[in-house]
Amino acid sequence: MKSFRSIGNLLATATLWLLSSLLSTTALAEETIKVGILHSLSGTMAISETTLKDTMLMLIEEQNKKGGLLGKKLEAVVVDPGSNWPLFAEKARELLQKNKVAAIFGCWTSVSRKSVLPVLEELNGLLFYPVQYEGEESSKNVFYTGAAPNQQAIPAVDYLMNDLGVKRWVLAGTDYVYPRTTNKILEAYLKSKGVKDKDIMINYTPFGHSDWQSIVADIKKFGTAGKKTAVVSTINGDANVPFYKELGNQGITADKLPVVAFSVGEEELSGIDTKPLVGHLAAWNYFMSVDTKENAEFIKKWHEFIKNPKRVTNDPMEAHYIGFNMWVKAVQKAGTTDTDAVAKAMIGIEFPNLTGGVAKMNKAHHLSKPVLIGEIQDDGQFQTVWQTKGLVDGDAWSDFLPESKVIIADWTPPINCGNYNTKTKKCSGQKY
Amino acid sequence: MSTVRIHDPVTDENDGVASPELDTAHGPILYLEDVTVSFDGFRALNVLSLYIDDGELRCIIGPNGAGKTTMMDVITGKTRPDAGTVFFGQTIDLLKLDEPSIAQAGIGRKFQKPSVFEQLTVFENLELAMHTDKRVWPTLFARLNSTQRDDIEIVMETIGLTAQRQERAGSLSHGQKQWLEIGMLLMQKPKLLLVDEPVAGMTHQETERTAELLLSLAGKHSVVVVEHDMEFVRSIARKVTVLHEGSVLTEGTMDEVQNHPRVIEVYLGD
Amino acid sequence: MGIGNLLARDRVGKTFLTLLALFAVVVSTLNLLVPEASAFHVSTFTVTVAGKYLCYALLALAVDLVWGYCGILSLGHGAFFALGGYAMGMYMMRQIGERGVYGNALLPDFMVFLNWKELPWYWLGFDHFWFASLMVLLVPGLLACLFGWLAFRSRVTGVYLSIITQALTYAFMLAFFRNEMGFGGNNGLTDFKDILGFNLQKDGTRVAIFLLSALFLGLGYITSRFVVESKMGRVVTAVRDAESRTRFIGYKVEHFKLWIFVFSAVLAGIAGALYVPQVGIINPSEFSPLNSLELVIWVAVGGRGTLYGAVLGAILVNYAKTIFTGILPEVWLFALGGLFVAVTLFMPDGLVGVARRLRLGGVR
Amino acid sequence: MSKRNNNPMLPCWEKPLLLLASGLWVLALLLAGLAPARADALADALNPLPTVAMADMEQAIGKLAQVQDPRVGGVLKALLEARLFYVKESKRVVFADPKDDGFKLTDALTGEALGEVGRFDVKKIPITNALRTVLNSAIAKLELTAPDAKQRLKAVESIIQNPNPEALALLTKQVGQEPDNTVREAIQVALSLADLSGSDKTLRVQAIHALEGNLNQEVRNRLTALQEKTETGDFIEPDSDIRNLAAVALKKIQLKLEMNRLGEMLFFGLSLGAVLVLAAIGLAITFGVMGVINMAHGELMMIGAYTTYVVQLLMPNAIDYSLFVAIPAAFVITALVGIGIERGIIRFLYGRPLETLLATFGLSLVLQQLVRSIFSPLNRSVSTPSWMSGSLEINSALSLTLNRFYIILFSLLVFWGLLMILKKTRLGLEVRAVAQNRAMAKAMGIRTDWVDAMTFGLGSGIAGVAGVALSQLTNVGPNLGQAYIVDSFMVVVFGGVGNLWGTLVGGLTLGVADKILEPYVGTVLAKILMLIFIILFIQKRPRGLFPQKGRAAEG
Repeated sequence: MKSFRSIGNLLATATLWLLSSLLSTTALAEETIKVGILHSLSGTMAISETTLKDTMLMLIEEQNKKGGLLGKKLEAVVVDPGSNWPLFAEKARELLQKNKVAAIFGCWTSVSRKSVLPVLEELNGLLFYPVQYEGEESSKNVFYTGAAPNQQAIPAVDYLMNDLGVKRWVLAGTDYVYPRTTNKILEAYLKSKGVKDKDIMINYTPFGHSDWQSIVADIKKFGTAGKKTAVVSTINGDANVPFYKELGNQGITADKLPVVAFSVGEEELSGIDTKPLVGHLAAWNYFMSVDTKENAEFIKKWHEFIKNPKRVTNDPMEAHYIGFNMWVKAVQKAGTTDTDAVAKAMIGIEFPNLTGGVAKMNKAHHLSKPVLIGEIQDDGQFQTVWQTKGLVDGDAWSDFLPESKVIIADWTPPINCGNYNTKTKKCSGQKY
Repeated sequence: MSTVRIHDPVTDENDGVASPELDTAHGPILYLEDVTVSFDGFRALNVLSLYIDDGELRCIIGPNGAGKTTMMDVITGKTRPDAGTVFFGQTIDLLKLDEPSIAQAGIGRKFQKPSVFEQLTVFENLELAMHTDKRVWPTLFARLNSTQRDDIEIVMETIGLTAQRQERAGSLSHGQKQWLEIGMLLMQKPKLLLVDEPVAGMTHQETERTAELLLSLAGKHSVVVVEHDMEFVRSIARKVTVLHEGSVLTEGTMDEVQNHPRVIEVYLGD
Repeated sequence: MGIGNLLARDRVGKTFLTLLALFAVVVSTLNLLVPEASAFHVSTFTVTVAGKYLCYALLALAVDLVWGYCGILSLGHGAFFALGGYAMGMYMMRQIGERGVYGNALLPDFMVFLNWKELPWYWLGFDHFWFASLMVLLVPGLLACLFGWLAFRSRVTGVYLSIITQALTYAFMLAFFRNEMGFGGNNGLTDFKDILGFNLQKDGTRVAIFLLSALFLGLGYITSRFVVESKMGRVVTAVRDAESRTRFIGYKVEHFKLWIFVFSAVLAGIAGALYVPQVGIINPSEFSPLNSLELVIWVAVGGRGTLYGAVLGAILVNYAKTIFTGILPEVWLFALGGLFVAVTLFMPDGLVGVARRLRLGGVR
Repeated sequence: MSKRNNNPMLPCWEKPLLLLASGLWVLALLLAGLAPARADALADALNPLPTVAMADMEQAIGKLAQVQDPRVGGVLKALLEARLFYVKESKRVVFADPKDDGFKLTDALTGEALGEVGRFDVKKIPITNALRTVLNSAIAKLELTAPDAKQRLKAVESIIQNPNPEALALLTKQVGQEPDNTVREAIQVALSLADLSGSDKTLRVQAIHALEGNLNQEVRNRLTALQEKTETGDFIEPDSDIRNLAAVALKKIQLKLEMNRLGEMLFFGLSLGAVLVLAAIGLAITFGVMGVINMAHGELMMIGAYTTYVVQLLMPNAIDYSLFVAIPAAFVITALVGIGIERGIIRFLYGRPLETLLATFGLSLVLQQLVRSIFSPLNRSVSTPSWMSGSLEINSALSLTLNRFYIILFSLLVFWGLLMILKKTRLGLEVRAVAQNRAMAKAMGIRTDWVDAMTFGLGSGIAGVAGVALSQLTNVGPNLGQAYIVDSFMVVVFGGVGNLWGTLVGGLTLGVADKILEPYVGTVLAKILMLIFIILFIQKRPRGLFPQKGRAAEG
């Protein structure tokens, strides 16, 4: 069959084309400092992450207006890992190896960070991770600008316990690592405060769970047993709307049974009919409604940049704002974009929060930030009802988990380790 | 066109394939007793009993809906009867076997609508039908030996498709497909052939050749022919069975049957 | 029958295998031997991406075998791929040993923080490479065997079969998302350090796995070609075109379907096992029904029932994906969706079919 | 019930509240004495609100609640409903109702209309959950004498939750003159509970008898509390007679509760099933009747849901009626889209079901991305009409949420409608004819092309209508369709292709089975078990629960 020859030709051309295009990847002359942006622009996570990409573009544009960095312009390199976890690793490699970026700002989910981590450590890159997460990690190559559990979950529980007199607890979450860890920490914390097993109910649901009838009925039953009850929700993303709707319909209002959420921010609320949610709580390091000069300015710039005065701002955006500005300061301090020098310079850098006060990068590569608790209002905003007195140090390794109690992270000599076991005096799992 | 040469399965049993022992010591090769099949309350077969003798050529006629095709389906395992027994020889209970096992036991079937594998060549169609070990692993490593090649060549000649050996079956004419299917039937070396309307769509000449072929098969094989073409039936039939409403109306020679008052009523009464 | 004999009739296949060998040799040489500064250097990034494509190509080959030749449209082949990947991932998890963040030699990190006290029984044995490799073949194979036995025996065919294969992979996805299952939940398995003692971050290891992927793709192609050129190939084609007719000439159709389904599942498992060390993570989203659907499209785009068409489709679609999601992420889904529709409507035989038609048209 | 105990012994956790309440009461008496002019008293209490610190807010509200003035109820309610604002400049307290981009103001004291102002000229007087509790009980007391029986009932229930001597005294007064039976019963419960907390044994025994079989949650809690032990292992309740009586009463209550729980489970199951039926029934038409595997079915539901969103955008002031517009609108729009799909793609692929699957899957990706481009990837907010919010209370332990209740009704209605269309109309007849024998139907002069398009349009339209229902339950976003597509196929395959009754029975069965399993194995495992069950079921009955029979089905 002669026709086969043409298919062979087709195959051959395709392969050659592929080869040649892969070869032509050598970097162009370096006149700018490249900043990698690794946020999903398609797929399920695009909802949350696209905003962060825009935030970064805005921040980079701002910085360039101020004259760039080290006399060079900053250049954003945007890639789309498409909510696909292996692709995160691949794109991170592309950013570091092909585009030679000085730092990467990106990731949202834990699994995307975990996927990128080995690549960062192999190629010695820098990642700024802007989302609240479960802790239990501190890498030499990552700066965690979101909240660790002790910067979100524990203050929220303190508030409920002390200010609202909550005695019974429902820990409801989506079944993945962040809620699992957070709930484990909270369970240990509550027990240390004398809460009994029978006063804690733990429930996990799959991603995107939509039929909450039985669970809400259970929560209702649990919550009306006489003691003041609250729900601590680590329910993720799309599952929230049906959850709150079901709460409202089954007559569970915030004054009877408040829900405090760690994954519901302004952006998520903009897609929800907030009427049934009024009075429920959320704990973050930032609320759009906070009345400070910096925040007003930030919101104004954001609206100008995105050309839509209705867009909201949220906590991970502030985290990128702080992270990016700290990186700029650190590069200026170190006088180079070299990873090791910048990483060293990062520790101890301070930068004003949008909510007042000054955030500081601590030795564990986590931020010290204030914690705010807000009640959801009918306009989709939060009203701050409580705030920590000072800054809370982000704690990579929870003090309430037996395995991590003994571990600390300290990226300064002599320890220089992300998981240093204070008992055995050993640094495990590190390659340096 | 010369006389039809038939590859002889009875004298050529050295292909090393074990099939269940067929015992025809007591005469009939096929027993159908009190077979009943119903679809949604409609009785396609109604307490049908039928016996085919070893080496017999039997024609089965009957109006549409008489249950001819359903009967074939029951024998070849496609349809399970609600009641009754079907035996192949004395010992093989066909109701306990599935289609491939029945085929391997020695019952071949030619469908009413020619069904060949259109994407495969004539040669490959015959190769697949060939009586051999049809289990998975032997099939994977099967290679044709010279005897088998010869067998295929002979059958191709018999059905007059030698020139089309490398053509896809899909591109054959209707009549050629009919012949190819008959060829496949021969390759299976069956002891009992069920032939459903073999001459539909054939030219007069082809029909004659088919009649010749079927007649030459009888004696060594048992052949059951279902046919509408009365002339064709007359040309080959020794014994004719008339089916009506799922059971046997009458049996006998063509003349006996044609003069049977009930048969006339059934065929003309409507 | 020798390979040469086998390929004598398959000229495209010969070209493909030669190109594959050439590609493998060139890429690995340019990566390992050419200095990084040179314009001809191929980065490890490229090697890894290329290796990933080869794994996808092997997976597409597996799908083409059952769909293109046997007419079984499996919308759950991603499950076999992922299971192979998990088996390899489990081996590499065990290789981490004391180097996990908690320094626990007995348990992987995710089990430590979920308070597991001992290794569950189904993790036993994965310390050994031979055992894990065996499982890469056995687990997808046995699942395919069990599922296929049930489905083919009761003659579930066509659309029904497609839908329940989809249910199968969906059920696996839900199950693996559960943290109680002991496979790391949503985070899956990650942070691999080395394989058979070779550091996974070393270029040499990466190139070796890349070469292995090429080798297995080549071997997979040759065995698949052998199968489809054998009499069995003709039997399954017969099954695809006229299933009940095949029964009436004495073939136990369900056995043949089962055999080819299991064979294909094993190929998919191998592809998964090679994929995981290269991308560095395996997570339940690999089981997502969407993934399985997408890989059917690779095959359709390339041209089903040809084997090389599947390879071509897998590589081209994924390459296009890399390019498009890079420059125009919003357009990608339009392009992919449009491609599905266009391929089914206008080129039912895929690119290979188009090439054939062009060729024939040229002759005329 | 003549003798009443005015100093009930409350459980320890209620003491602070009690103290607070009585403290406020004393304070209020003092204030009442000091401020003879009523109007001024309200002004005195109201005017500090803008400046008062969050921590002192509770006291301020307590003060406000004690003012004897008919306007107090309105002010407290406005505060609770977040309608109470103050003008930033003058610190004047006003009622504010949103109007366009600003607010329409009314003076809180005088009721004088103050015109409209911008969003940033006024500020809301903030309240927290703790304050909401205080407000609720203050309002309850005021509403105990409201003309509306429902309001009175709510007030009594609020007192049952947070009893205090003052409110109980009010109840004792009210019980004789209460005209409404339900309210009277609720008052009796409140009084019996107060008796139970007292020290008079006869009264307590009487109270337990009176409370026997009562499903009120508070009753159960109180009776359970009587059974509890202290840390040292002694019973909190020293009197064993009371304990035993309470135990008997509790057992009766438990039995009733179990029955209610079963009812609730059934309802949950049916409502889940109804959603499945809604999602699957359009598919049953396109898949079952036409043999087309429409993977874009979920996206058609998504279009229906977005239609609801757009309809609500267009009629923001009539949300309550929006669904009645959205249902026909969604039906028409998705039906048109469906006809477009059929004419543009599907008709070239008849007889190749696997290829329709691939093409429509591609289409589903395109539709999703289209919605992302038009409406942004964010979820859109769809409001629930007020008549669909809340629940239908059967008794204190069993209430059926209204949205689910309506959706069950709605899905039955859609099912019935579809059945009627297929049975009674010309189109239905032609659809069935084409489904059974296309060639014959064509020969008889049926325009099969037209019938195909209409059938597909009908199935798609139903998907759109299902989307309207889903918009009331879950996110309206680009991923809405994907979440339901696998489930809907399962229902159709389980029920039996080509049989609408199969879809109904299949959907409801799967829903109920899922909800029965859920308490034992959890949500995920329940779902996995259902999937495995369906896979095994298909092996046993390859053509589903209600297979099409006869020779036609074998082809």
